[in-house]
Order: sequence, then C-alpha cells, then structure tokens
Amino acid sequence: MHGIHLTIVLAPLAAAIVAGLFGRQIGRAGAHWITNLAVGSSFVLSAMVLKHLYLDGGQAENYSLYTWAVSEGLRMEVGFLVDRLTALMMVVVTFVSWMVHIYTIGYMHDDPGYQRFFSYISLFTFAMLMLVMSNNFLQLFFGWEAVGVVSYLLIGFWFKRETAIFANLKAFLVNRVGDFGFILGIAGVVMFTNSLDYATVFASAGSIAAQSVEVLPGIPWNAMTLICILLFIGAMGKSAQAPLHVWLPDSMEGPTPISALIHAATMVTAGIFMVARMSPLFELSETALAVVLTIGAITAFFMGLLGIVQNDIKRVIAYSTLSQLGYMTVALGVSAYSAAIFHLMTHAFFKALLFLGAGSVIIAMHHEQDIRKMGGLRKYMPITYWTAVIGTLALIGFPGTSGFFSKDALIEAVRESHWHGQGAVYWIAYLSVVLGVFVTALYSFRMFFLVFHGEERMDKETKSHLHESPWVVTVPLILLAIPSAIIGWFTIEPVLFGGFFGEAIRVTSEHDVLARIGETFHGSWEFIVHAVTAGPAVYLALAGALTAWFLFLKRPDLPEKWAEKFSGVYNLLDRKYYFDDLYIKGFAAGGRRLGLFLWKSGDELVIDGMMVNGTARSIGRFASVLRRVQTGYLYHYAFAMFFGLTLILAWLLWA
Amino acid sequence: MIGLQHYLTLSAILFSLSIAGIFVNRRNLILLLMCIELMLLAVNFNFIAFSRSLGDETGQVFVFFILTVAAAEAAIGLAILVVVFRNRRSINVQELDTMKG
Amino acid sequence: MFHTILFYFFAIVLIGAAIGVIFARNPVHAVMFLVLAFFQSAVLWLLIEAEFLAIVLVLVYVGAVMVLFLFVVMMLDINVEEVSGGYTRYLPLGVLVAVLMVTELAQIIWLRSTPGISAAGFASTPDGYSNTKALGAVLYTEHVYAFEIAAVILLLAIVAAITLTMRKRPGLKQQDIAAQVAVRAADRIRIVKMDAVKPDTGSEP
Amino acid sequence: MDLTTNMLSVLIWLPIFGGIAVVLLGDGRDASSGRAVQMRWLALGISLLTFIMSTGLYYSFDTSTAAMQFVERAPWISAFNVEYYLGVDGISAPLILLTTFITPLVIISSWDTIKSRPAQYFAAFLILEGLMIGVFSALDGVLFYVLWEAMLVPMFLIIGIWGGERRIYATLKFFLYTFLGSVLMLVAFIYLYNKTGNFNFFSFMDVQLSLKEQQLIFIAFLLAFAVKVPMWPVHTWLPDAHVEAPTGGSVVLAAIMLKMGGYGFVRLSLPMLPDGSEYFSGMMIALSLIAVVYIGFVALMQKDMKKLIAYSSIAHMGFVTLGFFLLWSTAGGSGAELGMTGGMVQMISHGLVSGAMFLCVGVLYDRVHSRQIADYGGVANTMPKFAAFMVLFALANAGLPGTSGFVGEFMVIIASFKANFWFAFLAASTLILGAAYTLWMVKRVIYGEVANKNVANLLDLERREFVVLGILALAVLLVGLWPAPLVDMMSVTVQELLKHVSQSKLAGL
Repeated sequence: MHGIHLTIVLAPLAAAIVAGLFGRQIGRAGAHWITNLAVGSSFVLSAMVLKHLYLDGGQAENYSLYTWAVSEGLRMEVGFLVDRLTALMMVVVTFVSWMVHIYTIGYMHDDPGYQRFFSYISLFTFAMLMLVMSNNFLQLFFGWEAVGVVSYLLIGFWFKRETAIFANLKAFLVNRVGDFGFILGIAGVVMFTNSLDYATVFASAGSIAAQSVEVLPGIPWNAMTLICILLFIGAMGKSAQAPLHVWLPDSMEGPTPISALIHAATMVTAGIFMVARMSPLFELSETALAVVLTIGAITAFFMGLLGIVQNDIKRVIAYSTLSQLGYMTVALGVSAYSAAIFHLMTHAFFKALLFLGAGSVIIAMHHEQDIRKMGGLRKYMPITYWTAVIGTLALIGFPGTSGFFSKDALIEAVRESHWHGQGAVYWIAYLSVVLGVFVTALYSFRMFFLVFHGEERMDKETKSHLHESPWVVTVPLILLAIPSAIIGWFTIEPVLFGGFFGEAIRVTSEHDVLARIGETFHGSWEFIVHAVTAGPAVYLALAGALTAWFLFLKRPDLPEKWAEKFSGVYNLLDRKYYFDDLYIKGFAAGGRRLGLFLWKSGDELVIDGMMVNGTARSIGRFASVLRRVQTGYLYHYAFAMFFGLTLILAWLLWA
Repeated sequence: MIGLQHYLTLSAILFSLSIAGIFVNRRNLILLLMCIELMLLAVNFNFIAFSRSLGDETGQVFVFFILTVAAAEAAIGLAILVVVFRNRRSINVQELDTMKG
Repeated sequence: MFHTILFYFFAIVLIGAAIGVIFARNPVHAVMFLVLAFFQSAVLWLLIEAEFLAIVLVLVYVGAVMVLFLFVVMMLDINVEEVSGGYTRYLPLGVLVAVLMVTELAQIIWLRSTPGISAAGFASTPDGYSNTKALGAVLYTEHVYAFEIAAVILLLAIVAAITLTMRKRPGLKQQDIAAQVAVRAADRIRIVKMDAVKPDTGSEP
Repeated sequence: MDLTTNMLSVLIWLPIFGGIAVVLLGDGRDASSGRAVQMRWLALGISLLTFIMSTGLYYSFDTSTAAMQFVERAPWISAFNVEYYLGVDGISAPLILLTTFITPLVIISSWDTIKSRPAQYFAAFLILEGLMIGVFSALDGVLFYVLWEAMLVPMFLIIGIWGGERRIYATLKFFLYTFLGSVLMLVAFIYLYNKTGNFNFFSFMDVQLSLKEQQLIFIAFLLAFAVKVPMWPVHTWLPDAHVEAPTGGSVVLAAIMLKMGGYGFVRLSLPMLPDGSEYFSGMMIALSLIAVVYIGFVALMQKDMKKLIAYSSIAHMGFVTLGFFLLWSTAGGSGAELGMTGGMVQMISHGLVSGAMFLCVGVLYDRVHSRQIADYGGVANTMPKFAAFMVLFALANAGLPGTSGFVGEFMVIIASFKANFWFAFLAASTLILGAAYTLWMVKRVIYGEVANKNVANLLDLERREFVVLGILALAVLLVGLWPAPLVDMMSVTVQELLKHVSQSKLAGL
C-alpha cells in the first residue's frame, strides 16, 4: 500500500510542477489533461484505499517515509498515517478536487492564467493530502501552512484586482494568527512528550494531562488545556471560527472553483479534521472542549445571521460556510468527533455543489455576483437550478438529504451533551445550533429565490446571453449533487454509530454522546421519522424556508422597510459586527503606527540620532576644539615635545 | 679635575641653547637647521664623554655614524630648503603651515 | 690644572659661539659662529683624547658641511631684514625652557649620578694606545653592517639632494626615453578620410 | 599536495590569490572592455573551483566526531606562540560551504551590472571569500582577529566604491560600528593570552576564569559579535549599509558576514565563558526577543525594499541568538541542543533566503534604478518568472514550512517553549509579523495593476538571473524539505559544545 499512498500524494504534486513550470510548453489542454489525470487517479486510488480499509478490513498503516531531521532525540519525520479517518478525508478531498478540476476547464476557459490555475489547484490537492495523511505534527504543520499558501496564491489569482490582493494578504495574515497558536501548541506537545509522532504523543496523553504549567506566574494551568487551546487557535484560523473568521468572506475574491474547493470543502475543514485527529488530547481537557464548543456555537449562529444581509452570491455561501464550520466545531466541542467529520463530508459535497452552482450562475451572468440583479434563472439554467435545489435542501437539512442526517445527528449530540453541565455553555451551544437551523434556511432560500425565482432583474444585454453552462461545468454539478442528496442515507449508520473510525477517534465513555444516541438508532428511515416527529430542527428549517419565500418572493418590499426601521441591527450585520473595522483600523493600523513609532523614534531618533550620530557629533565638537592646537607649525610641535619633556623631567626629579 | 660631569653639563647647556634657538628663530629655516646641527653636537659630546668614561669605543663609533647621518641630513635639508625657497620665494617658517588642522 | 683652564676657556668660547649662532642677525655671521663652535668642540674632544673624531669634525663638518651652508646662504637671496628680528616675542619662553632644562639636567648630572662616576677625571689611556686604531678595529668588525648602511645613506643623500634641486628649464631640449618607447603608430599617423575630389571637368573648355 | 590535509588552506588562499591575480591582470577600464570580460570569467572560474573543492570538504567530513577536522597547524609568530591553526567542525563547515556556495552566485549576479572597474569588484569578492573562509576555520586568536578585521576592508571598498548615493556615510557607519566592536575582542584575546601563554582557542576553553573575568570578556566579545549579528540596539548600521551597498555586497553582507557574529558566539563566547554566558543569558534572550518583535514592527513600515529586507534580517538573526542562549533557561537543559541546532540552521537558511531576497531586489534595481516600494506595483504582469521567484523567497522569508526559513524557526520556537512559554510566544510572533512585512511588500511590488511606465517596460529575467535565482530556490527548498544532512553535520559538534558550555569554569577555582 505504501506505493499507492505515495502515488496518491505525489501525482498531484508532479502534475502541479509540470503544469506550473512547463505550462507554456504543454499548452492549455496539456495542463488540464495532466492535472485532471493526476487528481483523478489520486481519487481512484484513495477510493481503493478506503475500500481496502473498510470493506476488506485492512489494517491502518502508520509509517515514516524519511527522517526530516533529528535533534536532541526529537525525531522529526515525514510519514503517513492511513486509517479510516484519513482515508475518508482523502476520498472527500480528491473527489471534490477532481470535480473542481473538471469544472475549471469550463470556468477558467478564457483566463490567461489557465495553466497557472491548474498548477495551483493540483498543488493544493497535494498539500491537503499531506495534511490529512500526516502521522506527525511537523508534517501536519507543513500541510497546514502549504494549503494556506496555495489559498493565498489562489485568492490573489487575479492579482491585478486590488480587492483580491488585499483579500489574500488578509487571509494569510489571519491564518498566521491561528498558526501562531498552532505552532505554540505543537511546541507544547514537544515539551511534554519530546515527540512529534501522533502515536507516541497520544500514548502519553495521560501524562500531559497530569502536569500543569504556569503561563502567568502563580496561576497553574493544566498542561493539556493549554496545549489543546493553543492547537485550537490554529484550527480557529484555518476553519475560520470567530473571531478569526474575517478572512473567509473576503477570500471570495478568488475564482469560484477554488471557493468551492478550498474555502468550502477542504482547506477550511482542516481545523475540524485536526481537532478530530487530536481527539485523544482534547478528550482529556473539558475546559478546552468547552472553549471549542462556545466558539463553535457563536460562529454557527452569528455568522449565519450575516448571511441574511449579504448581496454577493458567493459571500452568502461563504457566510453559510462559516456557520456550517461552526456546527462542526460545536460537534467537536461535545466530543461527537464522528459527527463533525460526518458533517464535514456531507458539507464538502453540498457546499462544493452550491459554490460550483453559483459559479455556473456567475458565468451565465457574465461575472455579475450581486443577487439583487439576478432572478428567474430557473428557466434558463435547468441543470444548475435542479442541482442548486438539491444543494440548498441539503444545506438546510431537509429530511432525507445528506445534510439532514449530519446536521440532525449533530444537534442531537449537542442536546445529549449534558456532561458540559446545564450551565451557560450548554444552552448557548444548544440554542445556537437549533436557532441556526432557522437562520440557515432563511439565508439559503433567500439566495435561492432571489437567484432562480421571481422577476428577472438583470439588464437586457445580459439576459439575451443567458444559457446553460457547458458540460464540463454541469457534469461536476451532477456528480456532486448525487452524494449531496443520498450519501447521508447510506453512511450515517456506519460512520456515526458503527465504529467506522475505530481507533482513529478516541472518546472517553462519559463524553460519548453518539453512543447514547446510537442506542436509539434503528436505521436511516427511523432516524428521519424520529426527527420529523420529535425535533424542532426540521420545523425550524421549514419555517425558515417559508419566511424566505414570504419575504423575498411574496413581499419583496418588506426586507427593505425593515432594514430601514431596524437600521441599528441592520448596520451591525451589514458591517459584520465591525470585526473588519476593528482589525483593519485597530490592529493593522495600530501595528503600522507602532512600527512607524519604533522606527522613527526608536531607531532613528534614539539609537541613531542620540547614540550613534550623537557620539559622532560630540566627538566632532571635541575635535573641533582640539584641532586649534594643531597650528601646522612644525616648531610648535617641537616646542610641545620639549616642553613636555621638561615637565616629565621635572616631575621625575621633584615630585 | 675635569671629568664626565663637566662634559655632560657643557653638553646640556649646548643642547638647551639650541632648543632656545629653535624657539627664537622662527623666520629662518637655515638657522633652524643650524640649531639642529648644534643639538647633534651636544649629543656627540655626551657620547664621547661616556665612551671615554667607560673605556668603550662603541660610543665613538656612534658619533661617527651621527656625523655621517648629520651630513646626509644637512645635505637633504638644504636641498629641501632650496626647493622651498624656489617655490615660495621665502624661507619663513611661519608660512609653512600646510599641516594646520 | 692646565687641562682645567683649557677646558673652561674653550667651553666658554663654545657657549659664546652657540649664543652667537642663535642671535646673529645675518645668516652668514651665524654660519661663521657655528664654524667657531665646531672648532671649539674639536679642541675639547682633543682634550679627552678623542683625536680621530676631533679631526673628522673639523675636516668633514667645517670643511664640507659648513661650506655647504655658506653656499646656500649666499646663493639664496634672503631678505635679511625680513628674516631676522621678531624673535623677542618668544624669547622669554625659549629662555625659560632652556634654563629649566639646564637646571634639571645639571641636577641629574651633579646630584643624582652614580657615586663612582662623579669622582675623578677620565682614566688615562694605556701606553701605545691609538684612538684611530681602536676605533677602526671596532668599526670594521663589529659595526661593519652599520658602516655599510651609513655609506648607503650618504649615497641616498647625494641622490636625494640632486633630484630635489634639479629642475627642468623651459628652454632645454631633452630626450624623454619613456615617451619614445611607448609611442604607437596611431599617435604618429592619422588617416583622414575624405571624399574623392574629381577634377572639375565642366569648366574645361 | 595532499588535498585533504591542506584543504582549508587551499580554500582560503585560492580565492585570495585568485582575487589578487584578477586585480593585477585586470585594468581599470569599464565593463565593456575585453579585458574586463576575461577577468569576470576568471573570477567566476576561481569561485567555482573553490566551490567544487569545498564540496570535497562536505564529502570527507566525518559527522560522527566533534573534533576538529582538516586540521592544519604551523607556527606563525613564535615569539607570542601565535599559530597558523586551522580546522573545521560541524559548526564551521556548513558556514564555509555556504560561503563557497554564495560567492559564485554573487559573481554571476553582478555579471554585467557593474559598469565601472568590474575586475576590481570581482576581485574584492574573491578576496572577501577567502578571508571569510579563514575566519570560519581559524582556531588561533590572532589569526582569527586578523582575518576578522581584514574582512572589513574588501567590504568597505565594495560599499564605498560601488555603492549608492550616501555610500560614504554608510561605509563609515559600517566600519566604525564593526571596528569599535572588534577592538575590544582583541583586548580580550590579549587578556586570555596573558593567562594561557598562547592564542589557541582550545587553551582559551580550558583556562579557568573567575566570574568577574568571564563577565568582562563576555562583554568584550559581545560588542564584537552583537554588532556583526546585529543585535538590537546596535543594528542601525545594517539598514544603511545594505541600502547603499551594491547588490552583490548586500548579498554577501546578509548571507555570510552577519553569520560571523553568530559564529563568534558559539565558537568563543559560549565555550570559553560558560559562567559569563549564563550570567548574561537572560539579557541575551531579552535582546533577541526585542529584535524579533521590535524589528518586526519596524520592518513593516519600511518604504525601501532593501531596508525592509535588512530589518527582516535583524529579526531573523534574533532567532539565532535566542537559540544559542536558551540553555540556562530550560529545565535541565532540555531544549538547549534543539535551540542551538535551530540557531545554526537558521544562520544557513537566512544566508540563502536573505541573499536571494537581495538578489531579487537587485534584479529590479538593475532595471528601474529604484529601491522604493512605491515606485513599483504589478511587476507580476511584466515579469511573471521573476514574480514566481520573488513570491517563493518571500514565503521562505516568512518561514513557510518546506522552505529553509521554517527549519530554524521551528526548532528555536519549540526549544524556547521548553524554556518559557512567553519566550516562545514572542518568538512565534514572527509568524505573523514576518508574513505581514514580507507579503505586504510583495503585495505592493509584485501584485496589482501595472503601476507606471517603468514597470510596463520591464523585461523578465535573463537566463543568467534565472540560473542564479533558480539555484537558490532549489537550495532553499532542499534545506526546507530535507534538512537532515545539515542537522546531522552539526549535531555531534553541538552536543560536544553544550557539554563544554554546561560545565562551569568556576568549580576549579
């Protein structure tokens, strides 16, 4: 299997290098053929790996490829850990990536940077695979940063746009804030275990939890809590959890395929994957889990609210992504790691589908992204429309769709997570995820109705050119719609309750909410019936959809009126809770001002002005006094010599 | 009896006089050169006196060399003086202040 | 006793001559005073049996160096009025330093010297002692390198003096060998390109 | 001549004599003359030959011992027991390789951009190369000092003759700063000589010194090395020197000369003065962290690309000194080896990355004759190949895993976490600050619409520039993806060194 693993990882890399360095030689067709072939074969091989591990009952493999460096007994290696968690991620990543590769052929058809784009997305696939297949923290961090960099390059793909290059810098820096915590977390792991290897670290997790550190002198902290929170800060950056979420909406400046691939399906879920992978650590710190839960809940609800007021089709989906990532984080926080991964998987399919559908709309609209200028597209773009229906239903959790299974299970898990206590944390989390369902349905259908139904608000010129997208665009939509619709039905049982992940995810028995739900689980159909009869979630979703229908199709005048009436709330949402203002005007501007101050006052005034040049100046002044002594007359010098001689003699004689 | 000390005293007086000469004569480069000759003479006195007192001829050998070098120095010094005079039409020492800081 | 009188006599004349050198208005007089000083020194050296050096002093110094001085003094058209005088300003300081120096040196010589040295005069030389011979014996053996170097220094002085004082007169025709050797064809001949001029045939009848 | 026994001498003297030959054979004419063309080929040949020979150093280097290798020893000034004593261990060998690697690249990069007196320019670099190799291999105080100071001369000339407008100010500042610092080093050497009777580094290591003595000598060394590194607050010569230096000068200055300071700390301060180092380690760590954070902010606001990179060099070198002085802050010394190895790797990596960054700026400067960020914008439109390199090196500068910039930072951050959470916290802030200042510059220079006519007329990389940057890019990636050979080269020596450092000299008194 080692050869297969290596091929899965290296094929996209090789394709990226060829397409990137020799793009001109192989031409446009060459670039998309080679990258598609590489990623396609990665997908096929990943599927084989998954089959081998699941159906054939193969053993998880954990091995190192080569030693990166060894110092002080700390082995820093590059290696693979391929268990079912990894294999599932590999399949999801390579599948979505492949779809996006195909889709790109149509979407980027006229772009001058065609080969470069293919090179980047293949490179991304490589980096993401490195991340998920890693068996140690070093390689995890490598993949972590590498996907960040490719994301940086891709957001700034249209580097002539000022907004794009602003967004990519912002994305990278905010991610770096997360990585800042992440690397400290890794350093903490090394401090307590002197190892970077997952297996070794997990084996000694208990001993970490038994120790404490004093970050602030005099206040001992549980070492595991510290490490987990630091690691989670990394996840917050990458998975765009509040308050490090600000980069994700802006990242929509990148081409739509990468919004689907990177900023919806794969990279942003890296944080979720990482926490799930670290479950043996997180399980040992309830404080850290409570932090995870709270952050996730806040993100899930409040970011969803923002989606309601956005008008850019991609930004609406971006805020939806934020909200769904919040859901996953909540699942992590209640120790339902499997549920988080399950939602991650279904979300990857339907969110990629929605993004690609949005991209299809954008092509048709000639790169118009404002949903207020769309409407009634249903009859022009039937395939896009129907796939969007599936995607939207999955997103809001319509019974039977994949999103329904994952989200409902997740909400159930939160409800069962009584071990967090009945206090504020529990209720914040529970209310957030439940009310979030309503919000999700509201913004999803708002967008859906505004784009596909209602009056046609686009101008004549655009309207005359409206037509369905070419097959390279629609085929991926269809291929993604299929799992979006049905995969939940088939996989919920094994993934959540069947111990699919085995040893990959470790949950202590008192945290194991999924096991408790599993006791009452009797098949997918029962699950649907149970949800429809018992839970408020399904009805909230329907209510949200109806509200959207009422507000944006029936009475489109109402939202505007309300926006004026409640302008305070509306502004708060429209300005995204002022986070951007805080970061740009507060931190970024403050940093620049501090830099200017340190440079002008510290370096130039104090060090250079007073210390360096000041010394030089005072020496100069002293010298200009002294130079008067140097008259230039030789006899003066001779005289000084003799005079000195007599004085010395006098001193020797009479002193 | 005339001994070492008398000669040394004489030499000291001669030396001091030539120093005074250097201070006093600041207009004339030739006089400065002559004062230097006088100074060397004073040094020679010391050498000879000590040589005799210690009964070692090396001191006198030194005087021999000093005379040689002094002759060479006088020749070059005078040559420089001639060049200076040719260039500046004067041998006034106070005008030679290019070393002024 | 006779020795003592001679010493004091010549010493006083020597000091007087030195003072003369310093204060003489006319440079020629100064040179003459210097010559006198050298003569007195030679005699004083004779008194302590340094005959060779005494003679050399007279021959080389008085005979050659002083004459050189005289030549220069006379050759250069020095404005005596301008050169002399003006020394009164520095006179007190000069005298002060001189007196201070003499006092200090005298104190060292008379009060602080090793007891054995201060006592008597110089020891008399053994019979058959020849100052010149003794000097030669060390000069050409022990100090032969220094001797050679001294010769080189003298040669250097000759060369230096000549090169310093030699000058090119504008009218003089001289060969510049370096320039002749370094010359290239391009410097000597210049090829001028011109349009060929046809003989004007039109005007020919 | 047996190469393995005289290897170091050959490496030192080949470029020096080569440089002298280039000066003697070259004339003072400008780059267009045929003689100048021959001379740069000669210079390139010599530097390449040196590099090829130095690979022999790598292949026959024994990584299993901490003892000095390729030792050459001969009396030099016997009156003072001064020796011509050379040798390398795992600390100096990588730095020598870095030197021989960078110099040919510098020569190629200045191939026809130096218009006046090119032969002398190349000769200066060759001589500088030899002297730098000498500093890295000298094991005798006087030899070390002489080479250390001699090194200033070619650099002084390179900045002073081929530099920019304010070159005189910059050279004077550079020279006085570095010279003042190193004079005290000589004093310290003489003091140690009085104690031991020779200038041998090993006898300096073995001699017993009281705490007071160690403190004073440490300060003397500190001034010399801190200026070279440069540490805050004696860093202000570096931005000025870099800005005024020609591209090649900047590259060598950043890539190799700054490493002298770090090298001095590990070769002299730490093993000779363990207790003095311990006494001052808190201060050293504080200064290093100030360098990382303070300079990170200052770099953010620079308007001149070279100044920005110069400031980022200071911040990166802060990691080096941080890694070196962690020993006494960690519990039981755990993390010290990691930190020191990290510091060493960081030196090598910084040599590659900052050199490459300066070369990138040089490429732009050669075309537009401006280093101001504001004069550029949208360079990627006209120079796509260049943009790719620039972005790669910028990311390496920001410490991206997979590039060499990451390796050292990672090790040092991990080690400093073992010492104190806040050390690691402040050190890790470079992740944000480094990315901010580097990528902000990239954003303003590389990305965006074509800003002006100069940018619109830019020509992409020539083959020569492409080769130089390509080689550096490969090196940066190689070290980033597989640092094991480099780390293995150092590890035994670092362990041995730490054994020395953790042994107090006070016990015997």
